[in-house]
Amino acid sequence: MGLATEKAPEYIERMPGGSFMLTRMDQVINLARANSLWPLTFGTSCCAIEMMMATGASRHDIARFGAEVARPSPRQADLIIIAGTIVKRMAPRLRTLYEQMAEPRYVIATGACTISGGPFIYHSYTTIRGADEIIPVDVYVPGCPPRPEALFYGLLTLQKMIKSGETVRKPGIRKKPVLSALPPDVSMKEIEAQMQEALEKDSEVDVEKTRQGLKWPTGI
Amino acid sequence: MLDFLFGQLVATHATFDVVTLSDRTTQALAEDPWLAAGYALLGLAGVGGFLSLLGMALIYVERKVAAHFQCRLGPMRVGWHGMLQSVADAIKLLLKEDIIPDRADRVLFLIAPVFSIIATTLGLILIPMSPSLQVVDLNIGVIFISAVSSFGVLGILLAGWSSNNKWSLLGAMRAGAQFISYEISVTLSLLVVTLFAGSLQLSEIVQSQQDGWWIWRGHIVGLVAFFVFLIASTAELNRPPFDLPEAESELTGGFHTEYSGLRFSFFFLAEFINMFIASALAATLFLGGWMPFHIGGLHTFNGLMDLIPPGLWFAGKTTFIIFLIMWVRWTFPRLRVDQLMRLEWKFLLPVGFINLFAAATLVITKLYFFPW
Amino acid sequence: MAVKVSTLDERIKLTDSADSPLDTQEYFINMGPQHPATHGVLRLMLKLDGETVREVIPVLGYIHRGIEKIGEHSTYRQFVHLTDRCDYLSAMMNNWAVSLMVEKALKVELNDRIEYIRTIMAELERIQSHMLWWGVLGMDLGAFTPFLYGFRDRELITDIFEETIGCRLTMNYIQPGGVMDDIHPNFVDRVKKVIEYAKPKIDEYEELLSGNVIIQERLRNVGVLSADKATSLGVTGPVLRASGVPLDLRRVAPYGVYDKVNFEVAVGSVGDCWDRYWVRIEEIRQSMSMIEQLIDNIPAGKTMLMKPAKKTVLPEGSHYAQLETARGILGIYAVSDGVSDKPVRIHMRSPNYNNVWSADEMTRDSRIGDLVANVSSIDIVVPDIDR
Amino acid sequence: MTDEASPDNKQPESTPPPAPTPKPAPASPAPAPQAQEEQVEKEPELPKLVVDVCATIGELKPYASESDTPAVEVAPADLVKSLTTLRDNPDFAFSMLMDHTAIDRIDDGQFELVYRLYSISTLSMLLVSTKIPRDNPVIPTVCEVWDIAEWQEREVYDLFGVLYDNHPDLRRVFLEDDWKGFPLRKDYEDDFMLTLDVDKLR
Repeated sequence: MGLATEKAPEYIERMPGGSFMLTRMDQVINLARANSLWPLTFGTSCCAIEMMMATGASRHDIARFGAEVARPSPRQADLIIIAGTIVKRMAPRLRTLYEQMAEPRYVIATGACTISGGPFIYHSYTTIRGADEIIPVDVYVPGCPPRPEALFYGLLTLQKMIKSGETVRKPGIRKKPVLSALPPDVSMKEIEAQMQEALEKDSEVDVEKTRQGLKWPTGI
Repeated sequence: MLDFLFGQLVATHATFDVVTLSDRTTQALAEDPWLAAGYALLGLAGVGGFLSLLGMALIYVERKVAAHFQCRLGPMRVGWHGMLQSVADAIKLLLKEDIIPDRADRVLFLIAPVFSIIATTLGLILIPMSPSLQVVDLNIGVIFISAVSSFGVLGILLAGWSSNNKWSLLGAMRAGAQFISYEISVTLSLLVVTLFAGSLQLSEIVQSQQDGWWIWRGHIVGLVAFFVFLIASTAELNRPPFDLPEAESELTGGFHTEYSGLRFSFFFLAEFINMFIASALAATLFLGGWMPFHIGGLHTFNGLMDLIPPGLWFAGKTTFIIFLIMWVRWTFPRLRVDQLMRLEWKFLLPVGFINLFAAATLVITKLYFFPW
Repeated sequence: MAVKVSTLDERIKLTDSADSPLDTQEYFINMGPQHPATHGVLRLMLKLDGETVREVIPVLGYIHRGIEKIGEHSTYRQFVHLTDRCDYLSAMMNNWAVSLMVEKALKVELNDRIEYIRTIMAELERIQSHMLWWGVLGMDLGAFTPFLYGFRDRELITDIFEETIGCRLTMNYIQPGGVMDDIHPNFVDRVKKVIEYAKPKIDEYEELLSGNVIIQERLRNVGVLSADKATSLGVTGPVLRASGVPLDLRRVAPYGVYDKVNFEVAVGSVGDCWDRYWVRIEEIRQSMSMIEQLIDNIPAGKTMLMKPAKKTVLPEGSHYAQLETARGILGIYAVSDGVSDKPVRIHMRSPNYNNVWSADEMTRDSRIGDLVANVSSIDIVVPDIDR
Repeated sequence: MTDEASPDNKQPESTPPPAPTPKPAPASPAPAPQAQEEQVEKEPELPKLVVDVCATIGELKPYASESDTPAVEVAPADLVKSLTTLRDNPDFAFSMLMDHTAIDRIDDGQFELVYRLYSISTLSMLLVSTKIPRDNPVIPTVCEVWDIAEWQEREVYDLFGVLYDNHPDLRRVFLEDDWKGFPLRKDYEDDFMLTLDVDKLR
């Protein structure tokens, strides 16, 4: 990250009004980072077409957000949009790509396959069930495949996260955006219970029993 | 006729006194050393600031031009119509992690981008932007520029070699071959103009176009030289359709595959500034540089043209050529390696030599289009 | 008998070495799985001599999801979903292949409305697939603008799909026994409008790319695939037709209503990249004319003849159906035991898997730039190769 | 289907499928129209192509198992020879290996290998089937006959573990070289793979 972000804050903070300056600096840096997300040209399957649609088609035009500079080399990219299923053979490569990227780096996972494995969860001997088993994901965009508009929403959410999250003093720590606030007297446990009830009612599948019967993977 | 109507209203043939920054410094040195130091500092800051500002502006323009060619809008969110997009990119690139690959040749890897940017800066200081806006005016300007521009490829070669990446190496080798080949054509077309102008000094070449620009005063020879220069310098800039060293769909990132953050931005910047230098050189040599549009003998017309400041003339001409290069980039597909070499050695080089010979004949026989 | 099984490491071992310092030495370079020109996650090991490609070794499996294994545990109607995600650019034709197989096995007779809708949808799909290919070819050859133009016009067809089906890419529209839902009331008008709009656009495409001297130089006599070699390599679709073999299932074994429309099968003569380019451009034109012939005459009728909720059990034995997708012949091969509603074995004869191997034959002893053009002109969709 | 019962069998050289169809294709010269119209349980007559092929090449026998394509059976030892004849004989000219795959007949302890041949000149399709034991799955390769066989056989090796003798480059195609087991076998087990039996859950 260099001198500016590692050594400078200590000296600036000691100056009169230094902390105010640091905050301003954070804001400027975050604004710059948020508005200049260069994606890596990476796509494995169907979602990649919708991603290309978002970047390519003039109707959608991701360039408006300053994110059309698709870099083929991970060294120069800031954002990796995981578009499509990740399988066992691809997983180490994805990890390598992520590690080759320079900090700060951001990840958007688009589509059902990258979030959970999608239609390929059961009976598939290669599909990784969720790309977040391999690399940390910042924003999930559901859909199969998500529309370009959905991808834009994901991108804007990521921008919001970057703008409000990282500071020069604590790089790499991001505040996850709260998408919807809970009502005052409802706890997360109650919501989970309700969701389970609804699920059981709709599909007539005993979730608890199923869960016990399943062998979840321990690693890749 | 026009002279009769306007009488002495407009001075005929305003003369331009070329005063470069280095001249001012030398003059000031005799009188006041502090003033000289001030001038030197001004030059340094000016070149540095101009370099980065111009780079950012050109990147923004490139993105906008591309977007509008492709029926879209381009950057829109940062500032008015995305004006500050390049600023955001620059800040981000400055603060990105600086990765040096484990097996890379550290020293060469670190100095390669610096080579690239130094070559660019050295080229920039020679460009006469207006009679009073030029940093140095060497008497061998043309030779110096062509020498310095070849220096840039050294940075690219070093980058490709030191990255320890096969794709980078392939890209660097392509760049080397391409540079060496096309440099010949560039020099040949530069020689045509120096023959016409009778000087290697850039400001004198500009002055020599007082009665008309070399692109049309040199008959067809000037026009051919202009096009050869345009094609060959586009090839030297590594811009499509000659962007083989960094051909995205073939070599991923080419020579800069392993570069990140600030060092990558040096290459990025150098590429765009080089585009400016090539355009400015084309404007200076063939389109009269800062010299207004003159037709020999028509004094009133020439005087009217003189009302527009020379700086604007230069900016207009350069912008036009930059736009031309961008236009080509977003329209044409890429050539193949052997086709690229064939174009140079089998087409541009013979044309260049024949053109030079024709130019020499013209100069000896004094068969200019407007002999007055 | 001891059968020798090799590995990738053994395959890419260099056998020759330079004898003197002046000799050049071949080397391997890895292209992919993340590379802009490999259309996803295809990995190519290139044996290079300087810039010259001596050998191309495709390494697959970076998106192998085991769809055939999943298919053994899913009903035929569920399997239709999975085919969407194989060759996602001709998703509806994949659906159709499964439906055709089931209908053939159960001897379901379809009415004309279903056949008309299916044929029109398949042709629209073919147009959008070829448009996307055109754009991507342009990008692979270094021209970025065609990419945008292709996507711009493809978007209009996607809109039509979205209106009727609700999906843009993975449709799951053509089902065994009919189609998922009736067409939208606006469908006919919109299709006509789009065809009217797109017809001059094809000429514009030709103006932008085909006439360009660099494109001609890059594509002509590059990647020549002779007819005999192409047949032996099992290549199908536009790639085979460009080599001069007029095998188009729409013509030689018509399904849908292809026997009721007039169209010409575009056939190349040399088998180079240019022929493959030309065949696809011509196919867009033919598809448009087909849609124009059909769109006004969609007869009335039901759109679903098999009850979706009913268990579909195919008779015992093996069943096979094939059709022409945008990339070649897709065959669905299912073996049923006659009891279960799930197949014992389901196999996709995917066009891309057979086509991709021709890259080696095309590219030997040409440049890296030619390799990019060849891979692009084969028009591969990697998830369909790997399945 | 309206009037084209099967896309593969509408060629003049070939015949409708052996199984009775409610509405035979009008153009094709069906050798057994009675069997199709009466819908009686009766041994369906063999397609003309199968009869021709079996008459020409002695090693081939009509395939007993029900298939909608004209099908013949061959012993593994005669495979290469008979397939070469099928390709070179101008009457058949099966110039294309459309598809090659395997079926795991775990109950019989056999792999059934299926070669689907396609002729561009006569536009007919023939299915050649052969069976090899499951515990020793070795079969000669047909790479010499069709080029694409090399890679189709590699796919079958990858997913079923069928070993091809004399294959020039037999290695896995989709999975990594150190993968344990062959996933499309019916008895394949994997810690990673999740199984879900919907019927059992209900």
